[in-house]
Amino acid sequence: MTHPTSLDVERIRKDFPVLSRELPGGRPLIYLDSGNSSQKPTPVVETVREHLAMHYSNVGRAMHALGAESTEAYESARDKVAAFIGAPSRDEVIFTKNASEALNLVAHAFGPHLWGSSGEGTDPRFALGPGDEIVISEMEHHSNIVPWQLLVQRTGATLKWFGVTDEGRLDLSTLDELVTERTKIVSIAHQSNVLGTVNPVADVLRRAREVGALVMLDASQSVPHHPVDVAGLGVDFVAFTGHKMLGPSGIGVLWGRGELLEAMPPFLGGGEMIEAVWMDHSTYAPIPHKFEAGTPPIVEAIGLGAAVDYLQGIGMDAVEAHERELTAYALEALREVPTLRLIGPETLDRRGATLSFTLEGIHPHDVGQILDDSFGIAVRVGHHCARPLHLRFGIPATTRASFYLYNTTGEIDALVRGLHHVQKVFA
Amino acid sequence: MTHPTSLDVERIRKDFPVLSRELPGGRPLIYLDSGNSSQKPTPVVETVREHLAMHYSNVGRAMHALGAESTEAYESARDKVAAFIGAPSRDEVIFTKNASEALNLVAHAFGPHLWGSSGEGTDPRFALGPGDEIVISEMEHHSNIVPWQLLVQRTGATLKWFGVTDEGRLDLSTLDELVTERTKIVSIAHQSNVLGTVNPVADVLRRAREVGALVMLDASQSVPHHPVDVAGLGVDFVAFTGHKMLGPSGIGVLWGRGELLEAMPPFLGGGEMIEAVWMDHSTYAPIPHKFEAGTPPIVEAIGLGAAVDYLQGIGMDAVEAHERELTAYALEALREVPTLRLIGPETLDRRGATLSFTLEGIHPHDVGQILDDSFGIAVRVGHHCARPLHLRFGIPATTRASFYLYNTTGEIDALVRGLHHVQKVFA
Amino acid sequence: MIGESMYQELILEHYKHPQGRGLREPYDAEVHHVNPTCGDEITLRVKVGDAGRIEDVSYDGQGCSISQAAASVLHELTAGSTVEETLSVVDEFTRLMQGRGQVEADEEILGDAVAFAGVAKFPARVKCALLSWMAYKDAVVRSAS
Amino acid sequence: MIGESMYQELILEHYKHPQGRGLREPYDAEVHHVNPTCGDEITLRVKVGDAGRIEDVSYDGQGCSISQAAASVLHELTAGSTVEETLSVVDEFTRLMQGRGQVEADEEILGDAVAFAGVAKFPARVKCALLSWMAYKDAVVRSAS
Ligand SMILES: Cc1ncc(COP(=O)(O)O)c(C=O)c1O
Ligand SMILES: Cc1ncc(COP(=O)(O)O)c(C=O)c1O
Repeated sequence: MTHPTSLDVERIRKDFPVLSRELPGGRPLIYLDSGNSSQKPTPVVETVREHLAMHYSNVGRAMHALGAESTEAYESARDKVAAFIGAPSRDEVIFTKNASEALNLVAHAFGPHLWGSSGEGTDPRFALGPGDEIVISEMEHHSNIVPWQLLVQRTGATLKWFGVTDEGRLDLSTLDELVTERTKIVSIAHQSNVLGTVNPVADVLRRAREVGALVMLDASQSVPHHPVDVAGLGVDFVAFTGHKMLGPSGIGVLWGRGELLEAMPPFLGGGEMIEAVWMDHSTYAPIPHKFEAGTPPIVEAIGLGAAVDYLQGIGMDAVEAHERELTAYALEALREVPTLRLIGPETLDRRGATLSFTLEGIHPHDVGQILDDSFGIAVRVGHHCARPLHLRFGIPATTRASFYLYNTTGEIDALVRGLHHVQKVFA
Repeated sequence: MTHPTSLDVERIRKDFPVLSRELPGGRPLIYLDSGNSSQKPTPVVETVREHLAMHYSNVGRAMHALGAESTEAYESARDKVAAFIGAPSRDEVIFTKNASEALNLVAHAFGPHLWGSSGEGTDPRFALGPGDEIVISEMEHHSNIVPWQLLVQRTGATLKWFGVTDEGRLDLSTLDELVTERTKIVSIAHQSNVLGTVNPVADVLRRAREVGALVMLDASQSVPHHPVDVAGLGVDFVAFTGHKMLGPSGIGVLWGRGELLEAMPPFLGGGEMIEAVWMDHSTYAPIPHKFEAGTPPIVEAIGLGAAVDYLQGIGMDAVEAHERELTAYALEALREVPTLRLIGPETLDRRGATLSFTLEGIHPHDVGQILDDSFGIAVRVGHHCARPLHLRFGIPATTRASFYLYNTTGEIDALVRGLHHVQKVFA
Repeated sequence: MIGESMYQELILEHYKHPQGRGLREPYDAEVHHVNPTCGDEITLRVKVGDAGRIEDVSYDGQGCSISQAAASVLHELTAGSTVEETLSVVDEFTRLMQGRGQVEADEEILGDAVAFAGVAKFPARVKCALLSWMAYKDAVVRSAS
Repeated sequence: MIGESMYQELILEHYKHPQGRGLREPYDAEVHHVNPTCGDEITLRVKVGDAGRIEDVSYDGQGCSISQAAASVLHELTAGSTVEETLSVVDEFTRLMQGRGQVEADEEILGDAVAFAGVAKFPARVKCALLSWMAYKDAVVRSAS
């Protein structure tokens, strides 16, 4: 057995040219913002370039040499993603433009639909109206809040949510009151993009199954950083996004159980998602194409396939172990910064490599900008698209450092030095 | 004054490396499928590569050097697109993943919404229910049919459509009966993707204005090929797609009149499209961000900006004139192919560089594949996502050749030779 | 024509000289299948004899050379085999067609039908090749009930 | 600190030693503005004197150094000017802030406020800089009615 932490970070860094870039003013780049979006390794960039320049054409519909090359590359990317997340079938992998579209797609499946003319009634699992309930949590990213708010506005259903404990854990004490026979779907983050908390999927799933509710995971922050096996998790839907896992922008993924995807009404209408169209009605293509209206993000999916290849070449176990080491180091190192308050779990137990914190008397906006200005340290500051979570902790904003396979303990040292400097500037 | 046809096609072809590629089996590539998707010039490919490799980060939310570079590049692309189509304001340019999403976005603005909790009632122009009507045409691409079918299924409204004449023109003889006080929106193609027909926007618009209906143009086939000025056209919404105009896949555009976009409810919910989020309600960002949920197709928009720069460097007048020459040449040349039947206008009058046809007794699938197999000629065969139009002409499919700035009369000669060969194979 | 070509001589041969074309009596089941994407259609009849042996597969239809040739090859391959044998050929053919050009064809099982291997690279054409084969599978199921 | 820095000494000076901070009487109008995105808030009062001259702009609030310093600079720039003059400064400041770093600042008009030019590159920070200035514009409009 190879040691799981056998990840050669110096070799990996060479694959990311931007990491050796000099920023304006001669600053080096210390990129601690991968939770926001990750950098791209050369194999991904080159795959995109090569396809755009030499093999590009539309997919599916084109019957010529370039069409075959593009289609083969695009559909292979689907195979790769399916294998990467352990999807029972490649047809369960739907390419969207980002995780947000994937979450909206599932939210739009619910409602009092009139899919009659295409021969389908609403499947009872997706029938939603007044009296029905949807459960999310207070630690969700806005992309897993707003789609459900819009849905309950459209349908008259009710939105409920798990609270968050002081240590930044999902408050499961109300699980049985929250998730009831009225619940149609529970949609929660697999890993919080602010707290780093990894949520106890099995507990939530058990209760959801008892009451017959569906379960969706927003895995935007887990799939890039841990080995994730959707079949093993046992949930119904999983959403994630390419740009946070070394892939290009413009590509996201919805995985769903085939039987459910087939029962869902289509979302966006257009070319490629149809079987046959008449002026007054249409029939729809089988999954995955039913949910891929119009020309898909072709080159983006192919780039994501290359990102998956890259991650698998290194091994997700090794990625996870490396991030765990960085997190342990950072939890320790940040402790020595005066007045620093960590928002989220203080131990390595069920948490990822995302650390959010405040410094007394200094606004995170100022922290982030001084770190950038003076040292080229890129962190994220603000509410990180999780404003309700910040309201919960009574703070408008935090500074967040998030790590990935290319980060080093040296960069964490630089962050700590930077924070000391920030405190001097505003002293 | 410079002659508008002063387009140096040999110089242009050097910017498209794929055009000098050898296909498997030693075939040259003769790409006559730009109506499906265009090839990409080196400046576009290099812009994408350079940004992905050296300047990438998330936009808007990021407050560090890379965030500023990415945001500036992304928002500059919006400026470029706005200038390219003559948008009165850059904020009216919304980036989507393709034209289909843009069309669906507008379709989803209609309905009996309950946007109460965010303080907005349904604007009467977007209130839709039984008795209300939507008008499209029989020559639409599926992406401008299915979203409206889904809308009338959701709302109980009625879908109506213009017929198409034998010469492939919009049948305006029923304009006044079709577009009435009950019509909420008329959505038609600016240029047909099968017939090449350019539709008489002004006539339709005049009637729509009389009855207070909105007008949307599916400009997927016009913006890439002609100078288009949205303000001059006077319509309300225009949709088009990046991959057909030398840009990357994964990026589309919705332009809309600012005042209407502001009156519309949001479509996809998530990060970036909000102003503030509480667990039980949200307020939304001003346009354009209100309609850009989640991480947008960043690099794709930047690539589209480079495509617009490239097209403007050549001049859309010159592009249009060049395509006109090719069309004149092709209309003439195809005449000598026995049994060839053109579907669409037979003259240069109000038509673009898209020619669809049938050959007696030979299925288009076979035509396309022999052209590809034997000569590397890429055309599109099938119903081109316009099945109702093909039903209208009583044919299951056509063969379509579509030209762009990089095509030559020599390639049209090759097509004609290829068609003669096809006829020999199946004789 | 190049080596990789989808238009193997054999396909053109079958297209120009279809085997067993035309609807015949007697039959146990008749089905009508349409490919709504491209408008190709086929009517197909099956007559099963003693010991589950296929006595006749007769058909009529319209469409591209691939769909027409596939029906002709189907007719040849099924003649005289048992239902069970033919269904395993159908399965192998389906696997080949849906393999996106990544699947090796088993010539032992497929015989002449390997000529269609090149079709698998074009998703839009796969349905053309499968039209008659799916109709056949359907007809066999119906004839048994 | 580098030359391009957003944190000009001047901004830090104003943040650490805000000018005219605190709510004072008398005033013609008081407004309270919040930036819902980041939670910054400001309460601002305006007193307009004879001939439309600003007599006092007083304020209190909380937020990052940019939003706080911007209020302090606003206080300095408005003191003693006519409403009309100050509104043209507000317009130029707004133009600079919304220019995404592409707009040249007019130092003649803006005075110390040019120090904020670097903010314009960060859309998320633009609102911080504009918070007090928009509040001021609002207060002036209300004081006139
Ligand atoms: C007229 C027309 N409308 C809409 C579309 C859809 O564009 P996209 O596939 O990029 O969504 C196309 C092209 O496929 C088209 O030709
Ligand atoms: C937990 C979580 N969910 C959803 C998203 C939305 O992803 P995207 O912006 O790619 O739609 C993000 C990232 O922004 C995230 O961190």
